[in-house]
Amino acid sequence: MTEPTTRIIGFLCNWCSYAGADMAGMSRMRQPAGVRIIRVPCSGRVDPLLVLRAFQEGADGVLVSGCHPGDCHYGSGNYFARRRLELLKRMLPALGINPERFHYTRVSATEGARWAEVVSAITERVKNANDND
Amino acid sequence: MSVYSYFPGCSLKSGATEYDRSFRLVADCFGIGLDELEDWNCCGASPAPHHWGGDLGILLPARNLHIAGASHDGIVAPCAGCFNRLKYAQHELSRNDDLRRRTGQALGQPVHYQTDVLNLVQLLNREIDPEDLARRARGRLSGMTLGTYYGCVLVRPPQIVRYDDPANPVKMEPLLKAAGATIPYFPFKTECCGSYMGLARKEIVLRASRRIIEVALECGVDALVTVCPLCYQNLDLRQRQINDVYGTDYHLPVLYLTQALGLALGFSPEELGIEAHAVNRPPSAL
Amino acid sequence: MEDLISAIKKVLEQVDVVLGWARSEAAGVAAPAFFHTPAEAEGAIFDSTCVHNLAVHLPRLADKKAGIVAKGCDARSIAQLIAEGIIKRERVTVIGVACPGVIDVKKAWRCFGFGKRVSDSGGQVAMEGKTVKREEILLRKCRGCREAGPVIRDVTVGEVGKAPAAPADPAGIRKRFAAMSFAERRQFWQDQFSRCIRCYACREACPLCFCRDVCTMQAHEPGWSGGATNSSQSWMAQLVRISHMAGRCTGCEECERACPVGIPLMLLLEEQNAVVEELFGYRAGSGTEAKTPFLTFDVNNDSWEQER
Amino acid sequence: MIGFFICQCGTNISATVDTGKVAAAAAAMRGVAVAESIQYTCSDPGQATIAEAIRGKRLDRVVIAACSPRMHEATFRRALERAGLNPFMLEMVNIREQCSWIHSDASEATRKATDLARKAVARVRHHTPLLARKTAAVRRALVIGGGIAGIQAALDIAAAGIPVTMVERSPSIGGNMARLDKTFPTLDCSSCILAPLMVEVKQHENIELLVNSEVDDVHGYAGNFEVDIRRKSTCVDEEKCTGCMICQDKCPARAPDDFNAGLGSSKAISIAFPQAVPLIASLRKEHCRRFNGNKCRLCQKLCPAGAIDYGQEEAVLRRSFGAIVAATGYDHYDWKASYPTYGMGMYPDVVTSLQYERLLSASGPTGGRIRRPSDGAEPRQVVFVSCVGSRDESVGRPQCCSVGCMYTAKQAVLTREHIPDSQAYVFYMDMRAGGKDYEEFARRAQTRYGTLFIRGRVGKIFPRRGKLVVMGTDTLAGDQVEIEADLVVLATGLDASAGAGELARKLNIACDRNGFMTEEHPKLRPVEAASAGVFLAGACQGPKDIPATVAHAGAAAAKVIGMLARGELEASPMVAAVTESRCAGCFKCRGVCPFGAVEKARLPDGRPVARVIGSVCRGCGICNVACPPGAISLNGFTDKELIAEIVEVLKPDVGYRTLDFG
Repeated sequence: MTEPTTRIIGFLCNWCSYAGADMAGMSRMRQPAGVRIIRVPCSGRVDPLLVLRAFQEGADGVLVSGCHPGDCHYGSGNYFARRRLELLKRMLPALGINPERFHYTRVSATEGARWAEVVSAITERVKNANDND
Repeated sequence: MSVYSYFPGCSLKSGATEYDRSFRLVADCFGIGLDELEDWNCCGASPAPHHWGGDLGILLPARNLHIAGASHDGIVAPCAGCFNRLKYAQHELSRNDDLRRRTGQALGQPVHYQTDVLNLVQLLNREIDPEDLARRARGRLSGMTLGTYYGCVLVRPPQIVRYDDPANPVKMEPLLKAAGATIPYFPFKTECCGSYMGLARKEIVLRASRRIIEVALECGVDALVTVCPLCYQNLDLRQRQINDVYGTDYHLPVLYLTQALGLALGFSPEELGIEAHAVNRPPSAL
Repeated sequence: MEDLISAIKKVLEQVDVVLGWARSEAAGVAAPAFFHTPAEAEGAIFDSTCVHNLAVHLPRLADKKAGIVAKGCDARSIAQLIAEGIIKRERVTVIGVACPGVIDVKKAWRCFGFGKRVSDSGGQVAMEGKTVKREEILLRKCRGCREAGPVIRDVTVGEVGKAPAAPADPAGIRKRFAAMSFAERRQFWQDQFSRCIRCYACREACPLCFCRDVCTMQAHEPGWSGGATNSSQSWMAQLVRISHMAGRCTGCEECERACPVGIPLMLLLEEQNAVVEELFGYRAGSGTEAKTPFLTFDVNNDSWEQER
Repeated sequence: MIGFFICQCGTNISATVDTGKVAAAAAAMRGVAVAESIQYTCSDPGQATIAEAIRGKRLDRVVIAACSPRMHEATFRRALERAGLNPFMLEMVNIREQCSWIHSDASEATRKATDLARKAVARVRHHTPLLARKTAAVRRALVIGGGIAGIQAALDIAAAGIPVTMVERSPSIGGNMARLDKTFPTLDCSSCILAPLMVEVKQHENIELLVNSEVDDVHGYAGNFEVDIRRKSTCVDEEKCTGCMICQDKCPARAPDDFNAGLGSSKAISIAFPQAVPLIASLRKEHCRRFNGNKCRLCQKLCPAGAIDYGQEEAVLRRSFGAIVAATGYDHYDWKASYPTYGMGMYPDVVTSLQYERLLSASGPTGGRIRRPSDGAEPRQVVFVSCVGSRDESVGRPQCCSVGCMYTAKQAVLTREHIPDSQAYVFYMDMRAGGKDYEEFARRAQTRYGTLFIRGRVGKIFPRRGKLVVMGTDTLAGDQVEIEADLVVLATGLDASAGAGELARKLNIACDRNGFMTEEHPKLRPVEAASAGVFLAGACQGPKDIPATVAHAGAAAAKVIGMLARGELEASPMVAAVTESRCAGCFKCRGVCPFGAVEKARLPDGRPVARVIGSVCRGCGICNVACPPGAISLNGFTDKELIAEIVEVLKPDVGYRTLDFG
């Protein structure tokens, strides 16, 4: 192996993004192999501490993906998630983590192509994140 | 006392001198200082800049904005077309860095474009207290029904002009009501007058203007009030042509807003230049 | 002092206990005191050594009626506790005091020696002939204080509203930290937390850490951090606490003051508070009705909704 | 003892993932007693292999690496259950959609599959058996709204033997449909098909009808709602009133005629309309002389039944329900403020489509003769303007009302039928005639009834010589057109009915950006609201025509019946649960719960703790994050399980760890 795989933990909500990732698979959309998806019912279930724990365990990047605003299966989970994760993202520099390593996005169940793009784009950004900045 | 840079534009110096005159009279009455912009140039509305293309349509008004600078409380352009060009240039300059740079190059220094651009209605509403106006009105408009005609470029495009409701503008109304006039609902207040088509396709102007006059009369209007010299031209100067072509017998006076207010304030039709209008038969109540 | 004592006595007529300060003869500075009777209240003091945030005791007194002597910063903790429903407004009587700024007692001891009686008048802190300008040994939070008037108070003693005139702290560690790269910061925290002894004084001193016995910092379940005293696990444990303080921390600095090994915890909490204020326009403890942005939002007024 | 089964899915998986290698790796993981690669795990032989292993190796938990759990999780849960295991002791690994189908490098894909397998094995160790909770449900349904949707839903539910309470805020049921003259595309008389159903509601032994009533407050949860119903004071004793109408005839106070959409006038005491159900009078105090300083008691004096009681007071009834159907319908959009160029309501001969229905209706203010409001003359030229407040971004209303095209075509047809020498014009945006027989009907409006359709929006309506000139664009001809009309009919768009938003808040359900109540899933759960036990019927969920409304209401009724038929509710066990010994009683969980599923409880020692109502919780886990001491956790997605996944999926980190964060 010439280059270590960029390992990204993806927390995906069951109803939109996880289904979107499935959709990408059904459409056979090639993606970088470093993403490890953890299914959660809702992005509102994603405790920022899970993200920090993933970094502590050696993840190169973390990606949380939920529903678009207004599409949450539970009505408001993605709104709670956004508030918590927005704060987390802004806190990362103080903790010594390049915020380029953490992304919060939204992908719907029909957006397989978007999911594939998100994975590629974020893998690239994580790969290029420079911790000596 | 507020002082404004005054941009008369070509119309108020030629075909619409009575507009200029009446505006100065009314402004004087309410202590509104007007400082005519030194060395002003074309507002950019004439066809030439548009045919030449390039930045000329922006550069011309931009230079006027630049001259006005921050010297006064804003710049007022009574002609709706001039107002629109100034406002448009300001809008484009504020969002296009490259254009701003090119304009600065043309001017030889960074362009100053942020001055407050006001149209006449805006200025009068800002400076005149309706109660004060009502106190000073001599009752010459009472019993008169005036149709407020706004035309197009005073309120459009709304996202650039940001003044009044584009479908149903109403900002002239409080002033005229305070001056004693009755203002009916006039559905054609923003209908096209035919604009500059008068040069190339006169019949379009006649058709459009005729309909405005027709509906105004239907609404029981004694006179139309406008702030646009071109609208005035199409509605007043061409009324005889309309009568000739359509066999109508219209004699509907068309007044500039400042003329209407001037009448209320006690100036004579002569002082206000109303006698120079094509339909100069004064409205019955005068 | 007479004003304070009489205020406490008056409040004692309606409550079971008043939290305040009395002089600790052993330490030479103020120590928290619970006044149950007017006689006990005679010993009440307030001076610049009254550093403690007594609000920390309120959750445990939730079933009693309590009075509390509060500085401006303490009052914000009380307001936040009420806003969260941890304590009831009607059960607590706040005696707001005019605070001249409190001193870093450790620094005072370093100047004078431990146990010497510290007196404070006219901006001079003195002990047995030695004096030092109060301004020089003020606690960091008192510099550029925004809390001179207690946000919540039923009784007021002294002329509140005047913040100590000291300018904000010269940068020090903050300046150094700001210049660090991400990797350097990680190393910085690893070094800091290698000194952590997992004593949980930070938690015990925090007025808003109400979980106490069931706190996840030290719990085996669900296992956010292990229980070991090593840099990595101690760090994660602290992150748990900091995460739970999001939108709740009023910045009283008690955690950092309590830390026996001097880990600059406020570096993180200040950052978090600033981000919360910038993102959501919210400062914890600003009022008794406020709700933290992480527990509530209005879909119709959420900026995200407008982006849609 | 964990069983690990990896599916080859023919070659779908095995082409990229070396399933044998993954199985071998899994076999070495802690707790794994058996690891097998199977050609098709979901097939009968595949499931049999798994069942056999469960029994033979005494497995207590199972990991299956195959397709997406969204595909077959339910299948395998049932398989586990049949083999005697708790169905929730299963963990699936998605190595098809999220691995083999998206990677081409076999070694990378195999390594990823192994990582995911390790994560699943770690996770399944923390699984606990979960049991679906059952709670008793009240066998009574509440239907809010007495239009055709509410009527249909109530009748269907009542027919299944489940008692229904119908709450209607106006004095009669019937809703908007009762105001319509005829219905498209069949032109059958609206009230003729509706009236029998209204009467049936009134007479049905299983239906309690409460008119002049509104839902005040809703407590409780699916199966056990407690609803406060406010009965407004109408000064008429419903038991005594016989509907003789003497009071209405003699009442001296005029009042607006709501039923006729503001055309004509009514009396302060009146019966809403002749076919009203129930046929009882009601008094509107704001218009009554007696309640406005006068001594008039005429109605009380004249009432032969002695039904008038001026002192009647408002009452609040509390009822228990197992399920609630919202059927609050729609209101026509109030166009006046947004369309100043249409005259802002100053021209009496510009009417709305609903007013025009009343002009067409034999029970309307003109007795079914089309007369224009200004002078009572019979119009010759009638211009219809479509999409007023629909599909119009310029007034901020992009939505389609979905019925305007068809009712306008119908009204044009009826215009010609009423006045044979009349001419109808329709300004339309697009003809949307998607229903059964709709396009044919719209076509007939043009061919047989001579309606002229002009594609374009109307810019202005203005007066000319006693007529109204409708000026618009003909976008097909590319020209401006002017039509002199005697009467202009605006096909106004539809809004959720007034107060729907407030009711939605009480029911804890969401409304969309147009104010309509939101269904749980736009395709698969079209009548379920996001709150368990609450269902939507008809136009409250979005504009609908009558057939769609009736179908929707019937579907809602079927869901209610399905829910209440067994007398108890089974809730998914993947819900939040509180470990009371860890609960600090801060109730942050309660604050964030979108469903009101957390209640306050007290332990015997008086300590307050949170408690989850299992049948209301939907399992989103927002509370789990909000709980500082970690007392509340989501079954199936506990912190422990998720942490285990993170830790394991990132092992071994030798060789690729680049970030050292603590």
